[in-house]
Amino acid sequence: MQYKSQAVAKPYFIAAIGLFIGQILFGLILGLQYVVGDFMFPEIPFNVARMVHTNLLIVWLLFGFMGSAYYLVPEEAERELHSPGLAILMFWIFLVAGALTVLGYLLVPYSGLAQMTGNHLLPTMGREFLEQPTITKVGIVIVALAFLYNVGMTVLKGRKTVVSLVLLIGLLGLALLFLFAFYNPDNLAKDKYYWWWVVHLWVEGVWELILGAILAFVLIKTTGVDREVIEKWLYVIIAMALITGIVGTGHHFYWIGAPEYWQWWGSIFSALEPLPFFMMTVFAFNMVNRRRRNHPNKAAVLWALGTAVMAFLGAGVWGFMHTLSPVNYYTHGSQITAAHGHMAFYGAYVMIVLTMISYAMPILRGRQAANSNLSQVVEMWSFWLMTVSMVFITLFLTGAGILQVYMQRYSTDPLPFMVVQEKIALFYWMREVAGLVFLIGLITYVASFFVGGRQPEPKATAMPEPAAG
Amino acid sequence: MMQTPVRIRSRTVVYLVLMGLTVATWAIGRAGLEGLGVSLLVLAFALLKGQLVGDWFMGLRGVRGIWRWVIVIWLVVPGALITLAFVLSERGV
Amino acid sequence: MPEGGPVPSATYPPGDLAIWIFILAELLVFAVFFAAYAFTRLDHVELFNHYQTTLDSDAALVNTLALITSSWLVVRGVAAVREGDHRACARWFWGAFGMGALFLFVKSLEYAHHLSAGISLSTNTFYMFYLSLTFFHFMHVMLGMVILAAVAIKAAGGGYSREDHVGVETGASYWHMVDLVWLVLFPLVYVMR
Amino acid sequence: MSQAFTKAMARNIFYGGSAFFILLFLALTFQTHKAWPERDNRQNITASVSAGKVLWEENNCIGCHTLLGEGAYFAPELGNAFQRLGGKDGIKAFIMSRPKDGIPGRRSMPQFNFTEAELDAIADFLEYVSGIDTANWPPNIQG
Repeated sequence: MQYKSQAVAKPYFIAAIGLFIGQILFGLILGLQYVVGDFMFPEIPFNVARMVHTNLLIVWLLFGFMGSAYYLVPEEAERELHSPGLAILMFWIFLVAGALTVLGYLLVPYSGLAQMTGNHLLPTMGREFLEQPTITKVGIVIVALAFLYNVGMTVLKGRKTVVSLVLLIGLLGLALLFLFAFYNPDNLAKDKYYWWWVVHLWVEGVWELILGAILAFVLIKTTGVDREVIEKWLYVIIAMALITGIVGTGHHFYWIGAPEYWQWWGSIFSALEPLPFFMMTVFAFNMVNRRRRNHPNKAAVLWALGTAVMAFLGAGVWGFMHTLSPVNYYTHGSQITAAHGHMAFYGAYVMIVLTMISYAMPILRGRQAANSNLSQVVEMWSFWLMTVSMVFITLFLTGAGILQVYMQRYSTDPLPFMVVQEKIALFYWMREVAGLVFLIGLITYVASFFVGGRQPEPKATAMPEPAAG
Repeated sequence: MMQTPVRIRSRTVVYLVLMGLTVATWAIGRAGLEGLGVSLLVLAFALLKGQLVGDWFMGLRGVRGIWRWVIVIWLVVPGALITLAFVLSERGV
Repeated sequence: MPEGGPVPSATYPPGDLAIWIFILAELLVFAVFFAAYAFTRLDHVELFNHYQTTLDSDAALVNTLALITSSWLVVRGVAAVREGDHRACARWFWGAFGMGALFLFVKSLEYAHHLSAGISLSTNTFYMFYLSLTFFHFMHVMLGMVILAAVAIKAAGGGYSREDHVGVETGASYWHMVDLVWLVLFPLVYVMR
Repeated sequence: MSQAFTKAMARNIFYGGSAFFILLFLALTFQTHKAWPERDNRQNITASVSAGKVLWEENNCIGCHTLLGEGAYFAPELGNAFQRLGGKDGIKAFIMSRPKDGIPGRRSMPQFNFTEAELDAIADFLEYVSGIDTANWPPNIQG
């Protein structure tokens, strides 16, 4: 570790992994509820379990992003963090607020939680992914502001690199766009339109900047390729992401009361959204092929390459599949959407956070650059278990979705929703099994932190013939 | 970067050809001419103009490899699709 | 390069390659829009042919000539800087900028006319395409003019030389793209029927 | 490639391109605001509809259902529930009839114990939603 204050990243990463485990457990409950409808009913109804599943995902990814920023920024800025104390304070505030919110979801009926937290004063609850009580949302804003202040001051006072600048722009956009979570008009068409300014412009906009910056940082560190080259690519990729992604928001405006020209604008621009992800894949492999040395942390390199591939598959290919408005007319709000959502979130954002953890955690735990071979082998096993099972989850949901679309939407004699759900139950069972494998992968991942701790780390080796920079 | 000076005269000839084809296109529209043949002629003018801009103004005629052909491809592929659509519409499909 | 038989020598087109990646992305969008226009027209031939006659092709002629002229002025600007005359380069680029301004002025008159007639993107499919395509292009003209002005100002201040003028070629390439798109857009939307 | 393609130009394209497309997006959003009055059924947003929307949110209905195709995919689409369930009375009867302890082995909506006024508000809200112009989505009554 080059700077003492980078250590504040460690609790963030640990919390992220902890919440990740919670997210997956609730995912398994949901998967079972899909096939055993009364599982845990009425104690934990589906909507509560789903809210916990999605909210934990968002919160642990935010923990991961913040931890990544706290690790990365001092090293890029070449100075200590502006205020490590503030970072630790914010960690506890965010963790406690997050835990209280989740406990509220689980212990109090949702309408009771709305009463307790005064939702009537500023109603923002009860919209997908934004279910948090208004007070929690205010807390998120405060934590985000303190975090941005801390990271921003560090960047301003230190060396300004493209990586830290892009990361900062992404995080700033994340905080600003979240403010639309407080806008909740009675007019449902408007409500939905601006709801997407948070949801889409996060995951298909500013989060891609964060993803790109973290990926660039890890590639600079692990491949030894000239920073200039990597930063150039980073700019081109994120430029393409915003050029396609901003107007690409239109692919959510087809059927929610917005005017119909969005069907054209949305289709054309979102059809190009796979481009930045494709460029990212090419970029990552290119950089690894041009590496000047073999970094001892092979697991981190594997995660980085995995992110590039899976983000392209999940966000790019699975997104493209149903983004054109004539296709989306039939697939909108079906299991196809769920399939895309799972692989895109895993491939792009879960994996980039795990990439950063994989790179930084050995150093944060006092090693030179990497875990022992044994620990890395276990970690790479977890990579394959989780990634392959996620591919299968996606494939099974896609199968379910295709059948659902055909029976419920496309055939000449459409069947009711619940009838169709029973007919495709086999796919949901297979998805649940794949989910169990994912959990085994996750347990393996956690285990990798506890094995081989006393064994030496592998040595870096120089490439026999460094490729031309 | 190319250090060779640009010969202005040939570019000016190209410029005049572009202006002429534009006026011709406009006159065809103004005269109310229509139908498949006319449409495809006008489209051909447009593709030729595009090619002239790509080659002489953008300087692609001095480039080798794939970059030499990007504008050509950009003109030919949409041009073919537009042609197909207009042929189909003429047949009343 | 000799004028008679061109001897292709460069590996990359003039200007910074990054702008060419951007140009390709933009051209791709326009290409998809053009094809979408043509194939949507298939289902609404009568409608498209009817509303096409409500457009002002004289204004479009002026605009096409303005853009072609501006492109030629930009070519002269690039030629000037290759001779080392950065002041002339700035003048040519300002000329192209003026032609761009003329384009915006004429196009704005057309838009004002449509607006007063109550026409919007939601009026019908033809106007949806006409307004989307031309407005998207309109914004490109504005962006192109910003780039032309930036290049002209830097050139006037001696920021480019015979040896180092990649910036001029980069701006020129972008501007030619704006022209190129209009050369296809004009006949497709205003004339072909 | 490294010589032909500079970091400064990539940066300019990032800033310029982003600004350009943000402006374009705002222009299209402006157009959307102009088009909404014709499409979003705003003239039918009564006090009861607003109250129904709050109830919809405070009971996290979106956690199982979809509304105009957005939400969870565990329970039926409700954008056209007004038509599918046979108007306000059908909606109210369905919500009231849900068993408190669920249905063994099957998915079931919870019993929310709504008052008559609350049931009216939710039904009014769903009626309002069914009047939004969604470009003919969903493809059929099954949602």
